[in-house]
Amino acid sequence: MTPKLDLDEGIVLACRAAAEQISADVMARIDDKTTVSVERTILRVLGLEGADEEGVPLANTVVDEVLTEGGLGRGVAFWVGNGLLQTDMSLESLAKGVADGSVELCALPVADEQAVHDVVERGCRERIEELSAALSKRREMRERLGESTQPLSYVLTATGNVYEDVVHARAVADYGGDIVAVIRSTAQSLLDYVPDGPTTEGFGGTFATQENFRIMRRAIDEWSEENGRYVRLSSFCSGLCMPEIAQMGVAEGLDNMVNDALYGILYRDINMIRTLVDQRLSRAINGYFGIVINTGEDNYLRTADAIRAAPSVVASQFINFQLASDSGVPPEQIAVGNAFEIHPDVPNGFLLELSHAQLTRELFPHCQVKYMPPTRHMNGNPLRTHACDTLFNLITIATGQSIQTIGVPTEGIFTPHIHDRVLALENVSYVTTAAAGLADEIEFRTGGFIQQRAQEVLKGALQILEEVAEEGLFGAIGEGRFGDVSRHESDGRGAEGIVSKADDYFNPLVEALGREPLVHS
Amino acid sequence: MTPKLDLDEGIVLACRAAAEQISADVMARIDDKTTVSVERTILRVLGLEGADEEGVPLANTVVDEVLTEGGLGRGVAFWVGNGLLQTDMSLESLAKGVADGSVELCALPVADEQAVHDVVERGCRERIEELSAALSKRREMRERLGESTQPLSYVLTATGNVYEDVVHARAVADYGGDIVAVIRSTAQSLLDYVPDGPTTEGFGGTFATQENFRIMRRAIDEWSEENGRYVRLSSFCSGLCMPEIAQMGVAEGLDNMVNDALYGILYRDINMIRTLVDQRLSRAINGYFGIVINTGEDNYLRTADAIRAAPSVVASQFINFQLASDSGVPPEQIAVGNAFEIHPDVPNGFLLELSHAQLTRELFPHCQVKYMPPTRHMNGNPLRTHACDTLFNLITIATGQSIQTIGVPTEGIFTPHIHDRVLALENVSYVTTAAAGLADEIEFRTGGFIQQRAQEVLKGALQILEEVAEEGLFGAIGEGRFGDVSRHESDGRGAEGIVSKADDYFNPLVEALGREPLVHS
Amino acid sequence: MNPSSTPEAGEGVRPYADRDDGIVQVSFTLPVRDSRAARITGLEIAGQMGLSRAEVVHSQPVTAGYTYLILYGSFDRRVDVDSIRRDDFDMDYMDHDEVDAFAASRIGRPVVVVGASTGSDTHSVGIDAMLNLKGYDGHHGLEAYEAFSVHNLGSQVPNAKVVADAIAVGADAIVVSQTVTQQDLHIHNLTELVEMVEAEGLRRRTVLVCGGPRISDELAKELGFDAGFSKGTLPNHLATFLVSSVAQRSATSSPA
Amino acid sequence: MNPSSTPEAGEGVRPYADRDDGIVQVSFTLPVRDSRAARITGLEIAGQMGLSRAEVVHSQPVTAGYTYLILYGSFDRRVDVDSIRRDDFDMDYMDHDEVDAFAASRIGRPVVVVGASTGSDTHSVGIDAMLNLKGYDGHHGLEAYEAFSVHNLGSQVPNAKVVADAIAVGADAIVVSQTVTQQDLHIHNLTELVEMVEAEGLRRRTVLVCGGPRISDELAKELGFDAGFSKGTLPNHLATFLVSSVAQRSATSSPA
Ligand code: B12
Ligand code: B12
Ligand SMILES: Cc1ncc(COP(=O)(O)O)c(C=O)c1O
Ligand SMILES: Cc1ncc(COP(=O)(O)O)c(C=O)c1O
Repeated sequence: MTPKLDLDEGIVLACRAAAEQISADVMARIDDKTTVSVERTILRVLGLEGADEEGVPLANTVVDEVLTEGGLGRGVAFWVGNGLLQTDMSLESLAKGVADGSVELCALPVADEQAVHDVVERGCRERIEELSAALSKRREMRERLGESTQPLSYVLTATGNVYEDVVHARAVADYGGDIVAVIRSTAQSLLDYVPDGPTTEGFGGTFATQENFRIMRRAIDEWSEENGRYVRLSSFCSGLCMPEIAQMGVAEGLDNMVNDALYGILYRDINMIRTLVDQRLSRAINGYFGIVINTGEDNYLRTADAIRAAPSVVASQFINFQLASDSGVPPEQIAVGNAFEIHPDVPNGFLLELSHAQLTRELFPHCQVKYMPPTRHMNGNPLRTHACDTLFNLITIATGQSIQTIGVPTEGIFTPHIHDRVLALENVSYVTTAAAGLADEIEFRTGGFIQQRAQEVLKGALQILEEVAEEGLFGAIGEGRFGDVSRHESDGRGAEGIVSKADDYFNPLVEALGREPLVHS
Repeated sequence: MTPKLDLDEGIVLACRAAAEQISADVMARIDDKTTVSVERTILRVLGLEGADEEGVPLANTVVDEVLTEGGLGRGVAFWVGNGLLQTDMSLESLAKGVADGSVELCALPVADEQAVHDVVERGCRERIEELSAALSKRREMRERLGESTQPLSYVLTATGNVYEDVVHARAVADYGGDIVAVIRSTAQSLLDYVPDGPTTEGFGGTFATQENFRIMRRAIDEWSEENGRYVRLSSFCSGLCMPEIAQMGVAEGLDNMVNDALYGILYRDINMIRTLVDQRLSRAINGYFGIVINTGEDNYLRTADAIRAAPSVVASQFINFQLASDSGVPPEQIAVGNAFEIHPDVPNGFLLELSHAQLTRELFPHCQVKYMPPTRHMNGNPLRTHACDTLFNLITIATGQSIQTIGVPTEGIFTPHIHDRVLALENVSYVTTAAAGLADEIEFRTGGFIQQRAQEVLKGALQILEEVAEEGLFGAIGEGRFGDVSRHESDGRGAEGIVSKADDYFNPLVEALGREPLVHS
Repeated sequence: MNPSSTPEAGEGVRPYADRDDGIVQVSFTLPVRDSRAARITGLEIAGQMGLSRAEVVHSQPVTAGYTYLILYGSFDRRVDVDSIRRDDFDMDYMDHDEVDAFAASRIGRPVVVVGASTGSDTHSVGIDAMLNLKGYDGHHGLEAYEAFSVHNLGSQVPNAKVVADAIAVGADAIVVSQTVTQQDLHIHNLTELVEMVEAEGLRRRTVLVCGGPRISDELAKELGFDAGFSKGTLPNHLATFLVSSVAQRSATSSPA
Repeated sequence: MNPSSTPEAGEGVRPYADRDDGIVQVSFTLPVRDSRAARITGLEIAGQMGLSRAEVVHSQPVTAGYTYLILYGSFDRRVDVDSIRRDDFDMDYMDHDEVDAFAASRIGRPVVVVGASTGSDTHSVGIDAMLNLKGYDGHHGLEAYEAFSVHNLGSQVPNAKVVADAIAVGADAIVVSQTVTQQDLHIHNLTELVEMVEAEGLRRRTVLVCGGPRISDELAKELGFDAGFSKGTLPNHLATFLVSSVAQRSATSSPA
């Protein structure tokens, strides 16, 4: 795509430099912390699945035990590795032993540290190879069946019942949907564990469980094979279990993940250290295994004014990008977010949106930019929403977005009914076909409204980035710089799950992921 | 508006020249003809309103009597003028006398020709001055209250009941509609008389009667005064009574008229000589009194393929313009028509529409180009239609159209329900506001798809125009060049109402209208 | 077991939105000022329609004294769809060649068809799509078939002329199109045609078909036609119906 | 006489589309394959809704085994809108200054308000719009009023915490927001709050209000609240209701 906004490359570089500093700062501040979720993820990677009768996952039982015993600073991997060596049990039996009290993990004799590390590292490498092999197969399937050309349409299902989600997902695929994302039930984010098994009750979404992932994946793969087009599956690495969901996603062959660095802090009131530590591992996993991650700047425009907040969106895109990058996600796997959220009554709102969308596209040429539909100002009138969605779809294609979450006509009322997505996808197909070549055909007047606006927003973003680099990301969040939401380091949920690493902290996963990723999408 | 299509001015001039020749040809061929409708119009201008108990308008009774008596070649004005001189009756009494048989108009002694001409010409001039005075007042009202900025939205009501139309028109005005057009009942076009009085039954529209015009005008004026924005009223000068409707429109203060030269021929199967003679007077009247006329090229795209037929649309715009111009309509009062009718599934259809709409705009810089919404491919799904209407609205504003007929979501189903227009107008307002400055901001790539398409269509139009200039308009219509509909000179309805002018043919109206128009819009 | 909530065969169906929840959308304008009273009147109507848990999700003034409402509610009854499926339901259509072959072997002479868009209806695209050579959507019209001899009278044709011409050419079938339906114009017009055909004593020997965007087979039969065709009709659909009907009539009438 | 067909007062109303014709639009998905059977089942449902002359104007497959239908039909009964209009119907709201003046003279102390978006609901924009200084649509929230002492607990607040805090600060009013309504989550959550307030013996002395895009006053009352507020609510609406209710309670309780 030829650039159209006449941006000052110097400002872009300065933005990147500021973001690098902000990210380096964050990484330094969280480097000595681990979390219960990070530790549970290690166990899951090692192959620990399942839950006890009360639905408490074994990974939770083990990590909680080690936490209670005060040993988590050394890393759960150490204790489990030691347990494996000392008891000669399988990981699952060991965990069940912890669950039923027959094994006191932290009270076992301690074997040679190197031996413990070796056994866990070996297990970890083996599992990673297994996962990588499965993902290579998936990549082959993707290539064999082929995907739609960009923009890929990203569609949420949200029935609460995974088996209904399958029906709804088929309708999505039938009408050209490219990525199905099962959004999660309202309650899940704040659960400090991942529910187990298939679920049929949920509110505003369906629980993300490994079994639910499996059920959806199977159904969508079936559809893909039958219809000769690969449809992707996505979920949400967010809330108190970010890295665990990432691991589950990899295990079940998901292709995409919504995986923002700050969403949990701002919109779920999760403690910021907790989220930043968790996002790092979740992104390392996603990065390594070729999962495309989506950031969530769109949310800011739902709580702050879309015009005023535009520079903060761009600033956040740079930060989110850098944090992901520093966690090991390659640019092609980072889909930075943006949204069409200016009030429909604003004069020249369409021009502003065009400018903003083009700006994201030009600032992140190697990223899969993701564009989100109008929701905030949508009301109970589906035709009004549909008209806004039509212009949203037009900007998507006119600015060459890579992924677009589709807008549904009942956006202002409820999570979509089965036909609402179909009607929405027809709108997408209509606009995307009718305006297929638009991006190549139109130009913006030199020095005109659209160019000027983009240049202004970029300047505003640089100012924010430089100020944030100065005061640090934590302080900036405290000031409500993003989405007009203010959160403080000492507040928020899940802080009790943060643990300082001891000097002998051991985490075989981070090390293993440090190598070159095996799979790229 | 700065031109964007890089058109070859030489081709444009050649098109105009060919159209001039075509029009001159037509004028020559119809110059010796008058029609019953033309003659009735003279009586109406002279002030003859009303009908007998069976609903037969007095104008019809008188003209039919003269026709039967074989005197119409001299012009009804002569016989009536003579009657007035001979009987000393009022025009109305005279006509009633003809109706009840008490006056034998063509059997009266014949007065001095000059004296007859004088009395009628005086009457005619007086009435024209009266009408002009009323229209000046209207123009003042329009200026005092002010109108919306262009594009003006043109909205049809079609309930069949004029009193319901009033309710529907208020809703239209409330939601920003600028021109209310009461479309006519299916049966009216082929009636060789104008029904009389208020009507409450009609199919697919409401009869155009002078009383209905009055009722609507009063209601809309009331709304305009109450709300401080002038709303226009429009109707249809088409069918077998084109010039009479024009006269009635002037008398009742209408602002716009759909008034195409060929529609009746192609779509109502009216004889071509009849229509061409009738259109000439109807347009002379509209031109003189400052009424804006709309042509109907949009219709071609409903019976012929919109992409293939594009050059014929442009050719017809030139012809329609020239015929109007040669009948005395100034360019600012000619709204040449075009429509958004490419099938929604056509790849790059939006770019084609953009190109076509911009082409019309650039070819007729002094005209009020009128843009018509998608109808042909609209189906029973209102959301699909609404999405198409959204892009239609966008092209309207992006190409600087002057008037846009709005598309309603139920276009593919029925004439709009009261809320359908409201929903449609909200779409129009949304797009028109959000993209207000779009036309000034976007440019088309030099030598790109949009420019090339426009240039091709223009070339195609020139070829058609040159061929039509060669073979004449009548032959071209016979070949189905417009809308894929073929009609022949000898066929069609209303031919029995064509009369050859005698050497002493007298028509005071045409002469009176020959002077400089008094009112311009 | 089907773990989604879609009902099993025989259970009867109801609307499905998020799951088997009966949810329907209803919208209309009330001649009542935009007010709480308008919304409650809307809910009252939804209730009378048998909708439970109805709610108004949108209301707006249309003009003074009129309010547009959008409601959702649950239709909780179930309808037995199995009893609705009948045998003659979805006809299997022959293609062009099959029709011609069928007519050649079973009828042995061209089927004479008179067609028009009738009354004051000027919409000719539908009837032309059925009859003219050019046809519709890449399928030739009946003029292209050997099986038919076609008389397309065009549009705006009075019923009386249709009937007179049918008599004149000895039509086996009269096929008419109706597009304008406002104030039930099509009903009046189609009813008039049936009455005229009956009055002329032609009904038994003439296949009578109508079509148009808002004609359904049910409506057509109710009005006294043999069949009705709506959107999506292709010429071979009509052709199949005509040759089948004519063949059947010959079969049942010849032994008599 | 009104020459349009709009019914006169007292006549009762029905839907109005082109005229007084009763026409309504209905749409839904059926778990039936796209077929004539699906369309006829749709018509059967429309019939059971009391719609006459129903027709399917659109049908399309949603996915294998599911069909989306759009129908029109006439609801011919009339509803007596006059009997629906009641006195307490459209409240006259005081503005900011009026509320403060009213509270000063009639209550004489700040009204203590505890507010939250409750349960697992993270949507805080609605409750913040009512309570925060910034307010909504250019109107300050209750924090800006002298009449109130506001405790906004934020979002995702368990009902138990709301009640505990209300007791702790001696709240005159509890005002909660609910946005997520899928599978009736809001109903469960609001019902739970009412039960807790009652269990704590606070119901009589506490004004209980809920709000949200899909809360209606009727629904709120049904669930045991004193009032419910929906889209379009401004802070002064809530403020008016709160000071009026508190003043009335003091008036009725003080003589006792
Ligand atoms: C083209 C068109 C016109 C053209 C017609 C040109 C012509 N020569 O046909 C023109 C511009 C002249 C026109 C005029 C009018 N139109 Co018109 N027009 C349309 C339009 C855009 C498309 C119709 C069409 O051609 N469809 C394509 C054909 C192929 O589809 P079809 O007719 O449904 O045919 C298919 C089937 O139904 C079936 N079929 C049809 N007939 C038959 C017959 C048989 C025997 C069989 C077996 C099958 C069959 O097979 C066909 C192929 O599958 C529609 C809007 C729309 N999208 O539907 C409005 C529409 C039909 N028009 C409408 C109206 C009101 C009018 C006018 C009356 C307006 C007025 N008051 O002036 C006028 C005048 C008409 C009159 N006296 O009848 C309304 C009708 C509303 C209603 N339900 O009552 C519509 C729906 C637009 C609207 N929303 O207002 N129109
Ligand atoms: C902003 C928003 C979010 C933000 C919320 C940020 C925040 N801090 O509030 C974020 C992005 C975090 C979010 C998340 C989710 N959201 Co959300 N969200 C919205 C959105 C776009 C706007 C809501 C809003 O702010 N409206 C503006 C305010 C001012 O309006 P209001 O709340 O109606 O308030 C007014 C009145 O109702 C009233 N009022 C409201 N409360 C009260 C209280 C009192 C006492 C009174 C008197 C009056 C009153 O006064 C206000 C002013 O007039 C809507 C879509 C839409 N257009 O409605 C979806 C929407 C509400 N979200 C939805 C969903 C499903 C979710 C999720 C559950 C999705 C998921 N599974 O992850 C999540 C998570 C949530 C959870 N646990 O609750 C659905 C709800 C569907 C339903 N009916 O059940 C919607 C409708 C979108 C959709 N179509 O799917 N969301
Ligand atoms: C960036 C981001 N993360 C996560 C979510 C959903 O998160 P959760 O399931 O944690 O509520 C959303 C929902 O919109 C989101 O935008
Ligand atoms: C150019 C033109 N003239 C006239 C009409 C309506 O004409 P009538 O009332 O003669 O049927 C139309 C309707 O669409 C039209 O497009």
